[in-house]
Amino acid sequence: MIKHIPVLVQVSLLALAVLLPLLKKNKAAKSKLLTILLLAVSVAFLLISLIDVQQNGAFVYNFGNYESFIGIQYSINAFSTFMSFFVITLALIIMIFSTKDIDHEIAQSSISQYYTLVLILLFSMVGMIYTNDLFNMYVFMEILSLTSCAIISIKSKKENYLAALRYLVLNTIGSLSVLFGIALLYMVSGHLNMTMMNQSISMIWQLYPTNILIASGFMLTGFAIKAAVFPLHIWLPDAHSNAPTPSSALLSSLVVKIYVFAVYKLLFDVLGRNIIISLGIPTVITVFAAAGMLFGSIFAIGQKDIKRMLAYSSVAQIGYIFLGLSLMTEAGLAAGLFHVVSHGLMKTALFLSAGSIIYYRNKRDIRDLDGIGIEMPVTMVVFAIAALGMIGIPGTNGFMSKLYLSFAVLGAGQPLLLGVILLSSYLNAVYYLPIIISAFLKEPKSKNVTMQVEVLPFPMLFSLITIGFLCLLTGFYPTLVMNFITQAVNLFLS
Amino acid sequence: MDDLIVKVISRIVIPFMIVYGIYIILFGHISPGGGFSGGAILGAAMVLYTLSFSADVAMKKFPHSVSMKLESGGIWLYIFIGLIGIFTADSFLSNQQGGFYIGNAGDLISAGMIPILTVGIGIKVASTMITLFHTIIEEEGHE
Amino acid sequence: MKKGLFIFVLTLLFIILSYSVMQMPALGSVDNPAYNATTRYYLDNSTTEAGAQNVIAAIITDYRAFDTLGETTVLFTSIAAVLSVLASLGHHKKEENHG
Amino acid sequence: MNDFLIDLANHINYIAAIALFVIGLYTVLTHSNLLKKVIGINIMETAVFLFFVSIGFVNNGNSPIIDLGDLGKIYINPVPSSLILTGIVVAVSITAYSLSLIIRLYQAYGTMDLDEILAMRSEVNHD
Repeated sequence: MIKHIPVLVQVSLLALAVLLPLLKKNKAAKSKLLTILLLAVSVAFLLISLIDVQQNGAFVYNFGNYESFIGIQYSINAFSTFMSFFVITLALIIMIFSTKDIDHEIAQSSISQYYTLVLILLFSMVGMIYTNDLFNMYVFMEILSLTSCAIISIKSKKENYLAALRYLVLNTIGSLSVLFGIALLYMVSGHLNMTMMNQSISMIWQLYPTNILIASGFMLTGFAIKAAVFPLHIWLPDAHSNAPTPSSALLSSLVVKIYVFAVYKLLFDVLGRNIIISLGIPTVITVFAAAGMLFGSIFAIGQKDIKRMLAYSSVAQIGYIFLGLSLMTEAGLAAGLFHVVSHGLMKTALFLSAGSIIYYRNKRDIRDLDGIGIEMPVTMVVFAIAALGMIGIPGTNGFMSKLYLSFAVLGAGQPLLLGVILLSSYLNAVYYLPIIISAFLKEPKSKNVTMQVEVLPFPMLFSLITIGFLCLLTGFYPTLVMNFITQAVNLFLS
Repeated sequence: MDDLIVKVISRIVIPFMIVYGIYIILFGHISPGGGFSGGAILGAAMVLYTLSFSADVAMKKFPHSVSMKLESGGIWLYIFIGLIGIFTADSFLSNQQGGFYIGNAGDLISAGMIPILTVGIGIKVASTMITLFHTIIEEEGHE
Repeated sequence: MKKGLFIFVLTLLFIILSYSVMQMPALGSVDNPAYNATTRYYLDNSTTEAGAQNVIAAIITDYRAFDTLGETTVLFTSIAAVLSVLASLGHHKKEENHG
Repeated sequence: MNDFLIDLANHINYIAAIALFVIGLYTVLTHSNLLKKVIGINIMETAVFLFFVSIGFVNNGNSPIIDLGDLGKIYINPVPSSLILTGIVVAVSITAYSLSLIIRLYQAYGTMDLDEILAMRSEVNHD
């Protein structure tokens, strides 16, 4: 039965999502409870699946028992089991936070709908991680883009409608580019299964080099729009800053990363490393990644709204991931994937603590945060841990991913990029450190504030502390994550 | 819109549309058609009804609570059929190996799970079309 | 001005793409790479294996049935999304706060 | 010249699809009316569908409904057609959702023009 766990987990997410609208009394409370319960059970089952793959090796799951070139296939290996475990665990933490926070953000009648949309979002993300079929990936990608817009527009404000519509338009253009690329690849390979495609493309790619080049150009552009790579990030600040806090955390730490996984799959599972290098794609990615690392941070410096600043910071961090990817070496790919995990944790911590500040004090402006560390010590300690990680202070997971990335850059013989990494870290310090300093060291504007633990609802405190702990844990013991990522990278490069 | 000619003609046309839609869905596995096209025709019949009579009348015939159940029911049917495959053939969504009755190609009752899923899809597509149309037209009414 | 720039860039894109499309496999030939063993398998076996004369029905609801589950989910999502946008304010007009 | 024309005739569907794609992209990029942007996206979707379905076309091929009496028939490639069925459904869903967003935006701002909406927003921010 263990081999069915990924499919069963995924299908149960969908089954609960369609159940929620039919609930009668106490819709909101029941939806929250059922979602949390299902996610907790899913985490347990995915852990079993992860351990099983570690012990008994990877395998493919054929739907309907058809052979790989006929039906749809899931590849269940170290990469997909670990990443789906990571995604669902992080989603569970965010959802525990959301149980209290969401009451303040959206109308009571749409809370149940919110959880329906989140469950479908998770369904599609898990599907995109597992699938080994290019068209199946497109279908999940469309579900993902619809739901990720819907969890923004559910907060019934006009800014949200505009942000969601712009996100939707760009997302759709991205999806169409990807579909166009799939059509071009299907035209020459005649397969949709990634393994079969790789085999036939490696045989015929010299016959149709333009096809492969244009297809990879279209698909990378499409994924770059969705993953907010630097010049195509224009939708991201509006979308991520206007969304309800749990949605911001989900979008910034998970949804964007799923498209990074899609790029990994496209480049290494479908096309193969040799073809990519001979087409000259890595150089292009390096340029955009480096530009994103610098400009994302520069834009973030000028922001006054805390959530908007975090959104721009995401643009810079996506640059780090793509920089690791573009090196095309084992160390580079591992550094990129490690940063996916560590940035997911850090950004969740930052958004959740920013959300707590908004929930508790209703302050969004960075200049109003003087002395907030005395009013809300737990929240601001978690914020400080994650922000120091973003800057790259030793002991945090952010430091470890920058260390891996620096070694990878030096190993690939491109010391110039090391300068870019250091400069970007310096820029991160320019906008994160003032917040920490003013929060803990400046006098609060209102007098008679005494130091005491803030009275946040228990679920919010619980998820803040958990995520802060996870940030430190992966900082001190990076091998916990790196162990799986090394296996995943070996799968991609084999 | 309140027009006698439109009302009378749509009263005549709508039954034919519904029968045609059901035919397209049921014969999806032996002739051109299937759940999506048939469902779209069924949906179009109801849209015509809404347009020629009024949105309030149509919404009484097909209220949101019914469409909600059809939506969820369609997906549950699909998942349930898939789960049968896990127990009988050790794989999600198995048809022949899952023990469904395949029969002779060309018969109405043949092809295992294909007609069942097609009917499910057809109902779901029809109800989606109608709900989308009703929701948007309802919003216009509030103006 | 902006329009002229877009027209220029997009015309360039059109010319480049059309030029490269000319080097792709021709339209309608049976020797196309896409018309391979997989396609023949579907055409030959759908009547016996899936029992359906309509090959497209066999593909979407049997061979690639999981795609269609995703597809019905897209329909469900669109309903959920549209209702979350349109139905929410209809009953809560007063809760809207401008700011 | 003759070779070029033959090449052109052999790829005419693909070129038409690309032309539609570029027209759709132009509509999305230049028009500030949101409804026209959605129409542009629909044109782009049609272009990609045309391209995909053309891959499956075979000269003198029949539609892929197997004729049990005549086994010698040639059929077109059924895979692209069945994939595009999925694509069409996705396109409908996206159009419906974006239209509902546009209805809400129109109610909030009183216009469907993106430039005007952005101008209104920046005025609010400056106050």
